[in-house]
Amino acid sequence: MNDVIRAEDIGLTFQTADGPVHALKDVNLTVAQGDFVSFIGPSGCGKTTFLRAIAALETPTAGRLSVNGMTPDAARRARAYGYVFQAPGLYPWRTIAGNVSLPLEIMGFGRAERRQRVAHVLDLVDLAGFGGKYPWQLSGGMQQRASIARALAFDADILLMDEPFGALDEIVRDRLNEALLELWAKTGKTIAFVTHSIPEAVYLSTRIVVMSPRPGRITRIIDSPLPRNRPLDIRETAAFIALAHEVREGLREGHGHD
Amino acid sequence: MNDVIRAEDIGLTFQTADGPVHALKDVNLTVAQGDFVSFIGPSGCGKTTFLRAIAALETPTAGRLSVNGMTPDAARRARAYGYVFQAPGLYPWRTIAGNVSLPLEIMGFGRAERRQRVAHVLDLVDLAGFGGKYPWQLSGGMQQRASIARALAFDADILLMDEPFGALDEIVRDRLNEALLELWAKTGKTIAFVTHSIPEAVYLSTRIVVMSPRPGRITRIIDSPLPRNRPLDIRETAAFIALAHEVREGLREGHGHD
Amino acid sequence: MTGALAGTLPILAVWAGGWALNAWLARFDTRLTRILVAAIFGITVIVLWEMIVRIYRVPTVILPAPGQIAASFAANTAILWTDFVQTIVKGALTGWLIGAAAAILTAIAIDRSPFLQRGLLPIGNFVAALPIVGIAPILVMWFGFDWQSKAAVVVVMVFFPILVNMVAGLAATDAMQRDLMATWAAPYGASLWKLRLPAAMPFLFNGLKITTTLALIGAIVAEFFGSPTHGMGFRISTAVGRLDLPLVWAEILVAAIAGTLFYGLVALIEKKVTFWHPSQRA
Amino acid sequence: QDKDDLTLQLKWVTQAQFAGYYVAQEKGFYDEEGLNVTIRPGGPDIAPTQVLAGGGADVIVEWMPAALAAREKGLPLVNIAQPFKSSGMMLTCLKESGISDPQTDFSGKTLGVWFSGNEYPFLSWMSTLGLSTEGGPDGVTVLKQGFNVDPLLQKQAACISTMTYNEYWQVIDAGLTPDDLVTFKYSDQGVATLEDGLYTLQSTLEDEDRVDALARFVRASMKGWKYAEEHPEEAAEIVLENDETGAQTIEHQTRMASEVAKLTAGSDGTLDEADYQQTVKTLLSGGSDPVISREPEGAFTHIITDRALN
Amino acid sequence: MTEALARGPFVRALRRGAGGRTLPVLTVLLAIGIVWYVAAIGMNAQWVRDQAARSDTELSIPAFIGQTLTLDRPVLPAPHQVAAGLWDGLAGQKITSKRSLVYHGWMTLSATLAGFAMGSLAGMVLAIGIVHSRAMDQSVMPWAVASQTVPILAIAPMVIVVFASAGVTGLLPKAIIAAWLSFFPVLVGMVKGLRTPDAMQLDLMRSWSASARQVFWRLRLPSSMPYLFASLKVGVAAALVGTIVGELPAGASSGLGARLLSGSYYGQTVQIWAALFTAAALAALLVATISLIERLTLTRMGLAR
Ligand SMILES: Nc1ncnc2c1ncn2[C@@H]1O[C@H](COP(=O)(O)OP(=O)(O)OP(=O)(O)O)[C@@H](O)[C@H]1O
Ligand SMILES: Nc1ncnc2c1ncn2[C@@H]1O[C@H](COP(=O)(O)OP(=O)(O)OP(=O)(O)O)[C@@H](O)[C@H]1O
Ligand SMILES: Cc1ncc(C[n+]2csc(CCO)c2C)c(N)n1
Ligand SMILES: [Mg+2]
Ligand SMILES: [Mg+2]
Repeated sequence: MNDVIRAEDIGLTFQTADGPVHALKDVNLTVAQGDFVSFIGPSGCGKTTFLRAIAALETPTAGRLSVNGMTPDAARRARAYGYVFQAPGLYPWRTIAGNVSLPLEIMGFGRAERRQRVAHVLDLVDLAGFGGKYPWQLSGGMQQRASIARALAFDADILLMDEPFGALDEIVRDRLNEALLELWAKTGKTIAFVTHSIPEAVYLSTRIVVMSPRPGRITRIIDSPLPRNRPLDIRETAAFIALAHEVREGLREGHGHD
Repeated sequence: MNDVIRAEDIGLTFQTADGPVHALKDVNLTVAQGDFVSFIGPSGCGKTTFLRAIAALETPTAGRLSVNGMTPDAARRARAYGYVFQAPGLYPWRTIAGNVSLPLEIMGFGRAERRQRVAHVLDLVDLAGFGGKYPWQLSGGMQQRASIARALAFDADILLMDEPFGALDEIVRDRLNEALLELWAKTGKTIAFVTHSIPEAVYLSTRIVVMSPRPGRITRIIDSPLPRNRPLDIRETAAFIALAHEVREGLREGHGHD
Repeated sequence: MTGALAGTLPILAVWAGGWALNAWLARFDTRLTRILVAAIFGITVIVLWEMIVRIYRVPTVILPAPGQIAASFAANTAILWTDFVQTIVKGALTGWLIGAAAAILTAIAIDRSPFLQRGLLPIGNFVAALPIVGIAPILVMWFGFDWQSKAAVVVVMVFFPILVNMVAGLAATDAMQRDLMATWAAPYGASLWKLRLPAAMPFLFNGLKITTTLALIGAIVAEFFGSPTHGMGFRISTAVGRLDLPLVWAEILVAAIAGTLFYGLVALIEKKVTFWHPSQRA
Repeated sequence: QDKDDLTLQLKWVTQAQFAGYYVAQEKGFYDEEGLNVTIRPGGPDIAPTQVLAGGGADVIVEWMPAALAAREKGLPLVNIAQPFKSSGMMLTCLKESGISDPQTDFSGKTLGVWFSGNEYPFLSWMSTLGLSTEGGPDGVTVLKQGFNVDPLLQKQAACISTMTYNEYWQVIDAGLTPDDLVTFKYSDQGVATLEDGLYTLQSTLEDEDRVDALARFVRASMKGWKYAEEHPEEAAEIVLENDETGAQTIEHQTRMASEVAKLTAGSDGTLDEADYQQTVKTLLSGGSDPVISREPEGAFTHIITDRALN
Repeated sequence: MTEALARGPFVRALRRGAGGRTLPVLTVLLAIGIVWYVAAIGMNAQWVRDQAARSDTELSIPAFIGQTLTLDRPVLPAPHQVAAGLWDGLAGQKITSKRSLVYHGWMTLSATLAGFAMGSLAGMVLAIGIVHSRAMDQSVMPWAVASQTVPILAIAPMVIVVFASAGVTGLLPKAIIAAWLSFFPVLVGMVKGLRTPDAMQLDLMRSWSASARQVFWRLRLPSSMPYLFASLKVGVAAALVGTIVGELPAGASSGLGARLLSGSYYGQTVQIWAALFTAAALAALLVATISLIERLTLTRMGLAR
């Protein structure tokens, strides 16, 4: 069986001073090896929370969640994840290359191997030549790309990406979307991807999970009929537009007021 | 003559420790009373800088810039501008109503008048009932709307909006786009608007200014053939799609490497 | 009366002149003018001091003139040097180093235990606000009259401010930075070395800077409660008794110079170590 | 009717060492002389000479060595009266330290000394003994003694400075017996200097009104001293009432009052010139580094006491 | 059974304690207490042994320990001795009595408050000047640092004499020393605070063409509040230190510093520690008062969360 992520009746409630916040409720989802799953839904619907639960950064308060057949925490300790957060989260006291190399140091890669991998992933995100700069010397978009490179550097099986391209302009975004698909095709990684952009979700994913808030639950799971190999102009095809329409419908449904 | 903004051969160079940064070069643009001008272009191309120059927050190092026939600084002192920054920038020690009322206090409006205006603009951005809350008690999107209300409160002739809807999800964004168009139609304000989103630029503007970086210059000025009255589904019309295509072309042109 | 008035005028004139010069210089805002402005301010104050002492005939036993102080400084360099070594090098510096090291190690030790943190921090905060100099007589009683007791006073005085800052610093990593470490399954040592310690540096240096002046004060004051026959605190109290006020002020001058240099040195190291922090980039 | 204001700066904290002045104040002797006297307590690091020079006091209680040293520094102090006839200074040593003869046993030992202008008698004594105060086998190691007798109790010093009326008894109170101790009085060693005299600035003496007020002050003060000599218990109570720190005990102050009485006995306030010469001789004899370098002139006057006693 | 216990109020209180601060703080205090007792026995042992040797008596271990904890002039008094001294000083006397720690505490407190008021006011005024005038920034700031390296505490007695010569006596000289020590943290914190508004907030003000005064009152001052309070807490503690040291060797006759001195002079360690703890309580009280004002102010400003 090659289900990588299996969530059964997941619920997650935060205890806050104003009472409990139900971030997730009755979430069921299985993700197979090599899937590219996008999560889309209004702000505050629990997308980040779900990703964090998968990475064992939060613990569900109900239901069962397994990753690669183990608990998320065991998977975390087995270093199964590459996580790209909503903000770059670079360490300001390290250069860009130092940041990318940090997880490699922690995982005990040798010096030569590290150097080679860093060069490779920086090249992948178009940052070759910026390795010696410090984070604050780069624009927001470049920082975000550096943080993507960092998550790619150590070849985790599962990539968790939380709105990684939110801060980028459309052209750069297109280019990175293409690069990501290419990487995915080449490595067969399993990717969970959060976005606010319908075209982006449709363009990238094999499955699109639409969520609605209060409490966060899954309202639709849409399997993409698009082929795995997708040039950029697939976005002008009828199949693409129809899919986008379906996602928009699903979103609008979940959107009550605000 | 009713040219509100008139820029002739504007250049703006920042002196930094690493040498000069040419943020703007040879920028020529005239904006007439009641225009809705969008600025679009890759990150770092000088959009914000140009808006700031109009508002007399930066001083061009070359060329002539006039606003309502005066210098930008005179216009600033005549309180011609409502400025919405890229981030909400609310004052955390003031409630939402207090934030919106702040420019009114500074401009010496009376108490009753202030109360009435605050209520009106909060209603306009769908925040009626949230006046008593503090900024941190609101979601990012709501904060951004509050900052828009603040810029609207004192009825400046010229609205300068720097990616005001960047932090919002698509559905909310649509709703606010509509509301902005309505307000514009009703008041006849002149609006300068920065965005990263091509559909947004096309949907809102009477003119679209496409910029390219290093140094920031205008590569195309596209006058919109769309009617002033625009329902949301105008976005599915051929004219709209053609216009969007033209803007994308313009953008791609300016995009060298990175 | 008119004499006093006539004396006031040149004083005001010098003040106004110095200020006007500075106001003009400050407009340029280069590295050179910044140093110049500070220097001119200092020189103006010294000139005013000299003028006031002379014009109003302030007795030397009350306030010596800068000229007399400089003369005494030049004539007593040997004494001043011995005192400097005894009080600042042996007392303050040793104590500061020991105190800082102890505080840093303690902070790291309790960083792993939230229980200890919650227990120690309020107490640490409280002790940091205490008039610690009050225990100087006790420590002199415990550690003898030589520099060891001065160093002990300094250790106690600097320990808690540094501890509190360091603990706050170790906790000051942001959630995302910690979550990243978690997703990489970083062991404790790695997250300490690669995340917590670097992130704590701005806080640590805040504590270190505050305590430079505390260390000097502690070492000097402790000498009032018993000392060998050299040391800055000893010299100050003895010289007052002998009405040798220029010597007293020469000692004060030494303390001020040493303190400023000490502070400046720590600030310089801070700049090197925390180059990445926004406050250093401005 | 108008009274003359006078401020008296004491050499040390409020205690029976200054009983005479407090008695004169409380018994109304100053009042009777038409004086309004303010008594300022001193402290370990208050130099009365500096207070006088700064104009913070009209009269000070000071030891003669400090006064003469200040005079050489150019501060024209004048002794106007000498209520203390004898010296109460001594060095108190632990018997176990093996000191029995100052001539031979001090070298290599650590001795506690008061500074802030009180070190002169000690320095003179050491130089008459030919001992260096810079440590080493042929000298003594000097420790700046703090406020209390702990260095002796903690055995940080072999000997410490004590006054017959005060610190010596603190050592006893702390639990040591006289048998555990060896004491050396400065007067027995021939290096006695005059303590607790009244001093004022020369310029003050040029003002006839001030001279008159000072004469009345000395008269009333001596009356206070004589009263205190006869009624040590009452004097101690008066001192206690005036002690704002609330730290003194009646036992200790009563004992101090009786001991001080032994030192003031035999003085009517007039400075005995022989005592003065002895002090000056001691101070001049300081070997390479005497406390004063030449015979002082005009360092005392009898004008005030002459007037006061007639 | 255990289930019920686990849900019982006691256990819940304990848990809350462990999650909160009470329990950890109590634990640490207990540990300090134990260390203290052990230290007291150790440090007083020498004296007890010497006394026993002098009087030629043999002491049993319990008697030995008992004596180390009940000495009249201990090197380190035991906690209960200090507590007794404190109780006697605070409650055992009329508060107007010169033996009352309340009386001395008040003397110190009043000078501290006066000095703190002067110091923090000076700090704030200078900070406002520095933020508004570049000349002041460049001239004053470096010397403000230098001013703190002057060992004011060491020359406190002299300062007091100098002021006395100018006719200033009593509370004021101490207060001036306190002010000297407290102005610096307030100055630094306030400058930092007044400069916290970010460029965008300042630009907003500019786009509304607000006057300098409006920018100060409506932007700079409110945003400096958290910094101001943090530094006021440091400042008030510094003022207390200044006052005590001003009282300490300078012949002041009342106040906690004078108690410390006279306790030290007469070797009454219990009195020293009692005065020290009173000073500690005073410091805690002052800091707590400022924290309270801080919370009230920040809550009113909506800054407390
Ligand atoms: N640590 C927390 N404590 C309390 N509530 C939380 C916490 N983290 C998240 N929440 C709440 O849980 C809900 C889901 O939050 P989450 O961050 O998962 O949303 P999201 O879908 O990622 O939104 P966005 O698109 O804005 O990033 C929100 O209502 C949020 O307020
Ligand atoms: N204060 C400044 N000092 C130096 N360089 C600056 C300054 N402000 C902006 N720049 C530079 O000027 C250029 C234009 O910046 P600007 O902020 O106008 O870009 P933008 O088009 O608004 O980008 P974005 O879409 O990311 O907001 C950039 O290269 C930027 O680095
Ligand atoms: C620090 C210090 N210690 C001692 C004295 C000397 N002194 C002068 S009068 C007096 C009273 C004796 O009981 C004493 C001890 C001093 N001035 N300063
Ligand atoms: Mg999220
Ligand atoms: Mg911008």
